[in-house]
Amino acid sequence: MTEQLLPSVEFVVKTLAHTAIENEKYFGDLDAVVGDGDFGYSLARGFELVERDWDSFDRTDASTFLKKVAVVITSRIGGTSGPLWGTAFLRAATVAAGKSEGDAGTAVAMLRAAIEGIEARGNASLGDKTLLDALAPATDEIAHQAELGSDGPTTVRAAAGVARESADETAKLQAKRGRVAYTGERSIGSVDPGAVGVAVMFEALADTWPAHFEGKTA
Amino acid sequence: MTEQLLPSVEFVVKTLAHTAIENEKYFGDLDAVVGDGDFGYSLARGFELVERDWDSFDRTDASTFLKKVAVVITSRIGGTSGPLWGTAFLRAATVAAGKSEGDAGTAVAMLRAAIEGIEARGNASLGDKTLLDALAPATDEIAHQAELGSDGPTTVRAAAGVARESADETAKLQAKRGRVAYTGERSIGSVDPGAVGVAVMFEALADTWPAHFEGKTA
Amino acid sequence: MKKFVNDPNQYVPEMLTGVALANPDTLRYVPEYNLIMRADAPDDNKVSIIQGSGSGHEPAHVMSVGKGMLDAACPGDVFSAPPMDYVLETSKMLASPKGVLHLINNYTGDRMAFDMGKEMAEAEGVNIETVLVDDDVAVSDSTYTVGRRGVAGNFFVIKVVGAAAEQGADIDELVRLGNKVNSVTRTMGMALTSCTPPAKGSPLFDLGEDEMEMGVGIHGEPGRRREKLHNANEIVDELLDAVVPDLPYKQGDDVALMINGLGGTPISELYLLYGHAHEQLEARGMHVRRNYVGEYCTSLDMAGASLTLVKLDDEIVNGLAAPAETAIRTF
Amino acid sequence: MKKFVNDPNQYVPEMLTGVALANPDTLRYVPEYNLIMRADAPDDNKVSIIQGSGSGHEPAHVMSVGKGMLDAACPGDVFSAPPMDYVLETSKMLASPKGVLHLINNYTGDRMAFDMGKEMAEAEGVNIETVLVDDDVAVSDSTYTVGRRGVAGNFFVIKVVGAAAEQGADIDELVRLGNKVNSVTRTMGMALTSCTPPAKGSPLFDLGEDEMEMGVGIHGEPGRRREKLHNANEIVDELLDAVVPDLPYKQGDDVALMINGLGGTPISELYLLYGHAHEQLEARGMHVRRNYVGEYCTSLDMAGASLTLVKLDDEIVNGLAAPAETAIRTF
Ligand SMILES: Nc1ncnc2c1ncn2[C@@H]1O[C@H](COP(=O)(O)OP(=O)(O)O)[C@@H](O)[C@H]1O
Ligand SMILES: Nc1ncnc2c1ncn2[C@@H]1O[C@H](COP(=O)(O)OP(=O)(O)O)[C@@H](O)[C@H]1O
Ligand SMILES: [Mg+2]
Ligand SMILES: [Mg+2]
Ligand SMILES: [Mg+2]
Ligand SMILES: [Mg+2]
Repeated sequence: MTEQLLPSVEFVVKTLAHTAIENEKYFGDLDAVVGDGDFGYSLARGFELVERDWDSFDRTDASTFLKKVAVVITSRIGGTSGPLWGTAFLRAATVAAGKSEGDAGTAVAMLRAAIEGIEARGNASLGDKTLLDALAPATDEIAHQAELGSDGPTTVRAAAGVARESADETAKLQAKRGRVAYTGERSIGSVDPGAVGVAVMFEALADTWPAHFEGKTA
Repeated sequence: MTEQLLPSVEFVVKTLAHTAIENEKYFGDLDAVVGDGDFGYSLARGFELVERDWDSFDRTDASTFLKKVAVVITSRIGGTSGPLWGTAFLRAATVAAGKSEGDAGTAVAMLRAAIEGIEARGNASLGDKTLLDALAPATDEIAHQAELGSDGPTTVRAAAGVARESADETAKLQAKRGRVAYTGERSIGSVDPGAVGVAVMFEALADTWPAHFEGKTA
Repeated sequence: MKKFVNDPNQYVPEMLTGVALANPDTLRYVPEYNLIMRADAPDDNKVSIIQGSGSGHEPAHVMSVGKGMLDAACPGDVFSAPPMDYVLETSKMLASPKGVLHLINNYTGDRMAFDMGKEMAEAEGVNIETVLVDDDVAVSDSTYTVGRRGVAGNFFVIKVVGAAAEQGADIDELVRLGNKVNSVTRTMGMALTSCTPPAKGSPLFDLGEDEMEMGVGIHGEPGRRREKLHNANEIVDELLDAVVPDLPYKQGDDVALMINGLGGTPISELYLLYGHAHEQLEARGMHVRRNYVGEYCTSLDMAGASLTLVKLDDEIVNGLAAPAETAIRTF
Repeated sequence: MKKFVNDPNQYVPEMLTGVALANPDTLRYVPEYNLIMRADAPDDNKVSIIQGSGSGHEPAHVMSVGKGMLDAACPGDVFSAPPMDYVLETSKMLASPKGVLHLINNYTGDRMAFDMGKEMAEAEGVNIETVLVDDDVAVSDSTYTVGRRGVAGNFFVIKVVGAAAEQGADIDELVRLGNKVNSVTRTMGMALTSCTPPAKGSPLFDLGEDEMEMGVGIHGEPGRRREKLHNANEIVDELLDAVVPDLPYKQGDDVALMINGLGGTPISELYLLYGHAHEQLEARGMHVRRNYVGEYCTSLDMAGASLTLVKLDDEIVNGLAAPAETAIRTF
């Protein structure tokens, strides 16, 4: 199940970018329920730049590539999402440093680093009703599937399922971080836009993964 | 058919005041169709003052009384209506000067003077889509009924009928005076608020006249 | 009705109370006549400048009282010309040996109230002259109407005449100046939404979600025509196409450009409009020497804007650049 | 959407273009970073004062650039903190030997962008200090949130710090002053309607015809609670009851009182609110020594208002009374 790391990373980033741009309105509407409505806009504008500069990114290795993506996102996305997502990509890049191949374990290590980055930057923990509440359980599921020896498509599909379930579950939580936390109890009852964003992105990966890596996976 | 002039004049003014106050919203809505919506408000505020100061008006004779009413209206009603209605009352007062009794002929003379006052103050003529287009034909009808020898209630009812018909007819006219004239052809299709106001007032007089002068009319 | 209001009948007095309380040292408030006047007026060495008109256009005209601007304003109720009595009493209280100037926005009601008030004040010995403001190109001047309406361009007449009065100009000179500024000033406005007079409690007219009203009056009167909603640049172009050829403003002209908000439009949008209008005028060979972006003459809470041009010469520029104070202060 | 807009993505740049064209002599515009800066900045003898925050709050903060106010503003998109890059580049361009002061409204996004930008600019040798503004009493300061939000009270911090910077104060002195003004400033706002971000094209939330939102945030975030619509005086009383006991402001205090419009509320209504607020404060034994009525920090086209109190001493009054210039001029 070991693969070239750069093409996989490129594929993932491209899918995330595409998904962010396609779902601008949906993500924005989610943020408008109790937030300020700009989550879709911020993400779309940032990933548009990623798409625009796509060909110019240094592709020496996966780590360099991810760092370039992180810089575009951190520098040019405003709102809370720019620093958070940029930090996540940067931390993932650090884990990828020196690696030219990777497997599910590599993915889990990169995602865990991203999660720690978000926790540190946002001063947030699991259960605070943020994107972490989808990203962390989905990452755990990848680790679990790896233990079971599942193939790529199965792993990603399982992670997407968990991400979606967890994102839906955020509706029960009271927000403790971010703009929505100001509203206190009134945040209960609606899902966290960041968590749903993560779920939608995992689902997009699950939908396209088999086609892309056809024949390449174990 | 000759009567004491002061009580009749008092009755008419009281009825107009009551009608203006009761119809504030209706008159305002009419003015909002193509105008600025304040006709009902202006008239109601002015006639409220007339009601408030009612007992204090000098009642030496009908003319003095009407002059006092004119001063309240001219001084304290804003918009176009203050000067127009005030002038009308003032001119009627002039005709009533020196008279303690009056008949339908007196009423016609007073109304014609009021009409001339409005024409002069507003630089308006019949057909310009103003209150004149109800007031002038109604006045002519009073003269006509007087020629026929009709009694008071019959005369007022006939005048009210003509006023209403004429007010309805203003919908066909293009406004040539007042704020509504700015809209040009777009004024066609809706009635003139001033003309409807006159009709509603004549109808109120027709409804109350018999009760008030029961037994006193020929 | 989504408005801050207590008793709609007290809307204007309560607003004036606020203006007076916010300016205790410089303004005097006379509730009987809705009168806001400079505390130091009348001044024997200065013509007193007075304006009336209906309320609902704030900061016009009651918040334009101050040094180098109006000496007094006696507004009527919302969208109603002041009663004659207000004009009379205000003229008497502001009487100066140098005279009193009535700056009148050209509406039937305003003209009647000021005509009657002037006649009666003159009978009591007050010397009064009149300048009419009628800058609105949306209305064609016909023999039928009282003529063009006075709208946001009013600001420029007040500012230039106010500056000259402050410097001691005689009343005839002020009449000349006022007429001159008015003669080179043109405005056209448009509405994205209607407005809601407090006493009515509902919008004056209905505009569809995809409609706008071109040439709207500042009392919510319908304008030239109702159109499909256009984007900001197209709207500016349409306003310019109505205003520029009217005087006409020509290549090489120095102009002042005003983008005036009608009450419900945020200043960010006004600056967006300004940017395009400025660029278009420069592209047509005019030079925007002074600019004004904000609310000068509103129509309650109407979303919309008007565009005003003034053809400048040194005399007008000096008047516009002179210092002034008003009842509304940012600092 | 009833707004003046072309391409929603170009809303902020087009507005900034308008601001720049309206102030050709005094401001410089750097489109890459949404940067509006004083044309004469940086000044070697003056600390440079910078603010970021999202757009949609105009005149805050980009129209507060000018002598005695901000030296630069680098706003993000509508309601979004600026990207870190803007903060970094603005800090570098405004670098002065006397230092750069970041005036940050206390929101997660703003703080992250400024924290990261500060770190990176410091690495390039820029000396930066920070003052946080968090005047909103609607939000209770808990361990969970980033703390109170910065809203209209921001103006007072800018004004006092800006005046001191103009007089050559050192950066430590500015930090002290800024923190001091912030510590005596409290605000609470409420909305009559929602607002419509251009990129969203529809209102951020729904408010019934008979409802209002107490303690609303300036990004359309819901507030403390939704209530039945009250009349103007009752609303003022409710705002005062939230603001006054918070510091608390006490009998005998000299205060500045601001009634800030949220964008869609006409100035006539703001003065109506002001009148009652002024009277109530005086009735509670406070003395309103300075007043501010108008738009200072808006939420796009939201109808609503906020009430701010500042406890005054001579140092603060001097800063507030000092002359200043901004990008928005009435004359
Ligand atoms: N402090 C935080 N730590 C981690 N995630 C956060 C934090 N604050 C917000 N988020 C996430 O970011 C999302 C909102 O992003 P965005 O709309 O860009 O932020 P803003 O509140 O500045 O408008 C939330 O749905 C949540 O998932
Ligand atoms: N110049 C005029 N001459 C005669 N009547 C007029 C004139 N202008 C307006 N009116 C009458 O006054 C009515 C409107 O009154 P009002 O609403 O008080 O005036 P405004 O247009 O100042 O708001 C019209 O319906 C019309 O009947
Ligand atoms: Mg958001
Ligand atoms: Mg009317
Ligand atoms: Mg009117
Ligand atoms: Mg945001």
